[in-house]
Amino acid sequence: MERDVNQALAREFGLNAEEYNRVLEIMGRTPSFTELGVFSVMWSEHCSYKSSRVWLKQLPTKAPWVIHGPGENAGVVAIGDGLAAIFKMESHNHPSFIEPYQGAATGVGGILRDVFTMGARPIANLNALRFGSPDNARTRRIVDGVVRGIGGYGNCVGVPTVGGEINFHPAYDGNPLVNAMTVGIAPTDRIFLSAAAGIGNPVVYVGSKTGRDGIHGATMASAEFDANSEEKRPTVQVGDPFTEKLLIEACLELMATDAIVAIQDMGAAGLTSSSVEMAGKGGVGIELNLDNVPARETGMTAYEFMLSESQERMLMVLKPEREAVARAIFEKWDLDFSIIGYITDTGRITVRHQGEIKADIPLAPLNDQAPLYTRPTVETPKQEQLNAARIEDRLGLTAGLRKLLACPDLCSRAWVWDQYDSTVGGQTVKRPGAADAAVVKLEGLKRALALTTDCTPRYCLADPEMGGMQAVAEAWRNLTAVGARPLAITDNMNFGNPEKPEIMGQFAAAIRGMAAACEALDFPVVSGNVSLYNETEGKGILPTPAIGGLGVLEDAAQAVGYGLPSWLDIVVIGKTQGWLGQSLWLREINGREDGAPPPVDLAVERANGDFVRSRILSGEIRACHDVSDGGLLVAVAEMAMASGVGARLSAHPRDVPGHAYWFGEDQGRYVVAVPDAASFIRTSEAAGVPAVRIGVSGGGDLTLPDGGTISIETLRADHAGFFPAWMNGDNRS
Amino acid sequence: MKAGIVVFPGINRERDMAIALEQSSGEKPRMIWHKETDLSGLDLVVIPGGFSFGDYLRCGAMAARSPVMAAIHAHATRGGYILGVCNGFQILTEAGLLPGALLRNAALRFLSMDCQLTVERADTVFTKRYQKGQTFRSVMAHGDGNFFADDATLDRLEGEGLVAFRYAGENLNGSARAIAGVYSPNLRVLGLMPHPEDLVDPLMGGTDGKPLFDALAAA
Amino acid sequence: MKATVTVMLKTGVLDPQGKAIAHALGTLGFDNVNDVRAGKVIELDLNETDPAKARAEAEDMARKLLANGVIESFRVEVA
Amino acid sequence: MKATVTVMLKTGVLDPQGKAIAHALGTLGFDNVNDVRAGKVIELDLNETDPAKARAEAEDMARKLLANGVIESFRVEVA
Ligand SMILES: Nc1ncnc2c1ncn2[C@@H]1O[C@H](COP(=O)(O)OP(=O)(O)O)[C@@H](O)[C@H]1O
Ligand SMILES: [Mg+2]
Repeated sequence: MERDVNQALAREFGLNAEEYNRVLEIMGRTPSFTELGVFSVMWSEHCSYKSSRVWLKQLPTKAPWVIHGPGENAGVVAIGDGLAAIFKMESHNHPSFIEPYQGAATGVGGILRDVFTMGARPIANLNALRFGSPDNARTRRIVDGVVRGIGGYGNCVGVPTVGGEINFHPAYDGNPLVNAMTVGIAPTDRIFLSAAAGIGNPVVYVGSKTGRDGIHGATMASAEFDANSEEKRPTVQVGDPFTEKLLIEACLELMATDAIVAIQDMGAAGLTSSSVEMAGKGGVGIELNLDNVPARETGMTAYEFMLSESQERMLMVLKPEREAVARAIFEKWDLDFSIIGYITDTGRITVRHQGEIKADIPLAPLNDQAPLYTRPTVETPKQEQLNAARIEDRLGLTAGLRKLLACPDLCSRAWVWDQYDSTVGGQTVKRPGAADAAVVKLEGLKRALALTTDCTPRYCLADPEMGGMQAVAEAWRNLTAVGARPLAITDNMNFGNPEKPEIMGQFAAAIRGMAAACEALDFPVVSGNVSLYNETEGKGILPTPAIGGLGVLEDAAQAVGYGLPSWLDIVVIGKTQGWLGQSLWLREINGREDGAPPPVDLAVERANGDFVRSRILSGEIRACHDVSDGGLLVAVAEMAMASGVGARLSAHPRDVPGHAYWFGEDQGRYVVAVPDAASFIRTSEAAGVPAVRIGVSGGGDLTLPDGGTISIETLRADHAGFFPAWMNGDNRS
Repeated sequence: MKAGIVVFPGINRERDMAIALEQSSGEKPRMIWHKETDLSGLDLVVIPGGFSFGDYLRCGAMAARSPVMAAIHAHATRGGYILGVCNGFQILTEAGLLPGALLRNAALRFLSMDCQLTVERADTVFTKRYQKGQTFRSVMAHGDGNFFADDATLDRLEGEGLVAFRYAGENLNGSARAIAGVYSPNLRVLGLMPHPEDLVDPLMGGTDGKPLFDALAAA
Repeated sequence: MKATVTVMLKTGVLDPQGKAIAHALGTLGFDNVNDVRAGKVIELDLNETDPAKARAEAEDMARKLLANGVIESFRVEVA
Repeated sequence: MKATVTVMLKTGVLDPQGKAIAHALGTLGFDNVNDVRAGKVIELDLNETDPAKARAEAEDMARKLLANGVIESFRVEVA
């Protein structure tokens, strides 16, 4: 199975001529088959970030509360009480298209390992999903598999899945996006890093055995799909959440001792990337003997061992003489434990198998001379700002609202989250559907974390810079809307083929927008993931910089949800101009996907949000919902549906057309319920924050400003209908 | 009542259960690893929820045959109290300590949502802080909660008053006669699918499950 | 040698999975399907050369673990 | 007539369930077990009297629905 190494094979492995020449230079000879494999995965887009690195550097990553920014397995921020939150989001897009259940399941497994490898107990999972058109026959099966996979894995490991988002668009027909996020908690002084140290220290393999799973998965994740992808696909990785659960418990148990020098999960490119990265970061060498790697199959080659992406495995460097302690723990949990090598002072990775040296590569150039491209970019042309007064409303408010609430992008996701265990752990304060961000309390403490994922890809397509900014701002807004102080984000940059200047231009612009928002909102990026080449037959996805936001509440009891209580005044905070460009109303009611997306004014965003948060913490705001997809009327309807309490809305101002006022998607707004609008608005005016009373809550109906009345039951039926009806009839398991 | 929680590999609601027990009794329950065999000194043995052994083959099948089970059988024979929730209920049926079996949910999907339970009798050590006929809210989170037993067994359970709880309103998982929990003939072993331990704090949405733990703590 | 244990739900125990498969086959246009039952198969590779012993052992495994007598029946094939 | 479709994970694909069963059999004292693979069996009652046609139809069902070709393989028996 080992083939002759040459230019042609290198190309098959995803290395271009220039990259292959650099390999020859570094090695000073023709690399062995295994060595070529190592180079090709380490230099794949997925592992090397060769197209994105120059841009990612622009993101702000620092704040006084940031303990570890990007570069570690996950980001780490201090949250008070001597604790740190450790979190990251990661994509499993390609595998989920090939095999939705296992692709999504192993995506959850992978991100969990990134977090507990740093010493954190995972306390919450979220997922950001994008699917093709519901009318595409394949979409339903992908949704079914992905949702079952996420639930199947997360429910079994016992980490609550507390939030996420779902969009549909034909641009994802051939490339669904599955971005999974995990959040964990550790004491700030017990965080485990991956830099290897200590010449002679044992390198230990723990977890599941190695099979021929997913070989070249990392290179696959760095390539476009074409009609032959189904043939070329590697053996699909199957997740084993039970083993993962054991691995979590065993690792945490070992981490409570002082045996570990460094630890890293085996993710993409498995043993190769974990060993190369650990040794590289520590500036040491590493020697591996593959004869000691626990194998699931017979006759595996060095190449296969090094590139396998078998799941539920970790690599660690132990302190000398601590092997017995560690071994006992892993044996207790019935997990494989094997010393497969040692740290050396050679600065090289040396791989032995069956008495032969199969690879011997200097680590410094393998890491430092990884390709880095400043690919050409082309700016997305700006779209025209639409004049709301010239867009006709043919449906009216009542019918428009009902249609919007029932559309795939706005309808209830209960069908989805009802399959995710959101309460295990007993700390979930706000479950899906209750608040703009999930709220999870820390066991034994008052403190809680608020968590959200956000991105509006249609804005990003129309204006990637504004879209990137908006995604960060919306995450910040969602955390603020529960009363949390936003601390940091993780991101998952999902884009098309970076070799196309328009796509690279989208990427660069999105980063610019994100960076500006992170800066203005004190909301740094602490971890992230890039997924490029999301294209099938030349057709790319919508640019999708998914943002995972994390915030903290000192007292979980102060968190508010969006369920509307009875007999309160309803106030909208922030200015409503009636921005219809790229709105869902424009798309769903008028069939148009055009116009400039709503602009984000970061100073206004911050002022509005800081005000809202202060009024939540003072207890004045009893319910709060940010205004996003669908605009003001949809936001109020969602609040009413959440609690079953209706509202009577007042007339809109004369200078804005009704449909634009109620369905426009102006940014930086919140709908809040307060006992006394007059006094509330006096405070807001003093703070320079626009606030307008738009109605009063109570009863079982929503009464619209044009006199239309809809019962909450009717709205709920409209809202809840789509998913179950769409999924019915396909119970394939 | 001195309580212990059995931890099988893959169990994941042991922490929730410990919090609920401690909150009512003021005492930390003993955590019992599945390879232990000595349960002496315990009045109440709790088998919590989760995915013991990954729920592979059948939910609870492998746990029901592991070393600690002999001691649990002995505890039952001694007249000790046993509470099995969710996976714990499945394990108790697999071990033959409770009748019936839990099949896949009728709709073949995992169900994670609130449900309402009716208290069938309020004179047991588990339910004396509830009222007969009362309904209370609980959280369910399971893929295999569809209670099954043959008609003769169901008739006997009903005839002998061994049905502990039924689903009020919609019977989402398809359980026979809407049964959500059952007792052993001596009323000292209780198994139920929903999780009372996840509603013992107003912050988490309510305290409907707390009377069960208060009753056990006072017993 | 190999022993295959097939575990099926007993008649009288509702088989929602079989029903769902039947329904899905119907929507795919297979209209010749009267009934579907879904079960499990466990293939055992046993360190045993005597077919009778292998069968006896597999039956023992099925009784003790692989099948739940309350709801399932099983059959064993040896090859 | 009856057709039985047996669906197993392809060789090389991890079978967590088989692994767990093997482990459990070991703790129960069955120490003759080299390997366990777990799969599904679907028993079809077809409105069809020609065995060749029944087989062809069952194979078609397996390809289109019963087996996931990415990770599973299947075999059909007709009786
Ligand atoms: N994939 C998912 N998994 C879990 N919860 C989800 C998922 N998608 C959406 N939700 C939940 O549905 C609710 C509404 O989501 P979304 O429409 O994205 O809200 P918003 O527009 O306010 O950000 C939130 O509670 C969110 O966490
Ligand atoms: Mg949101």
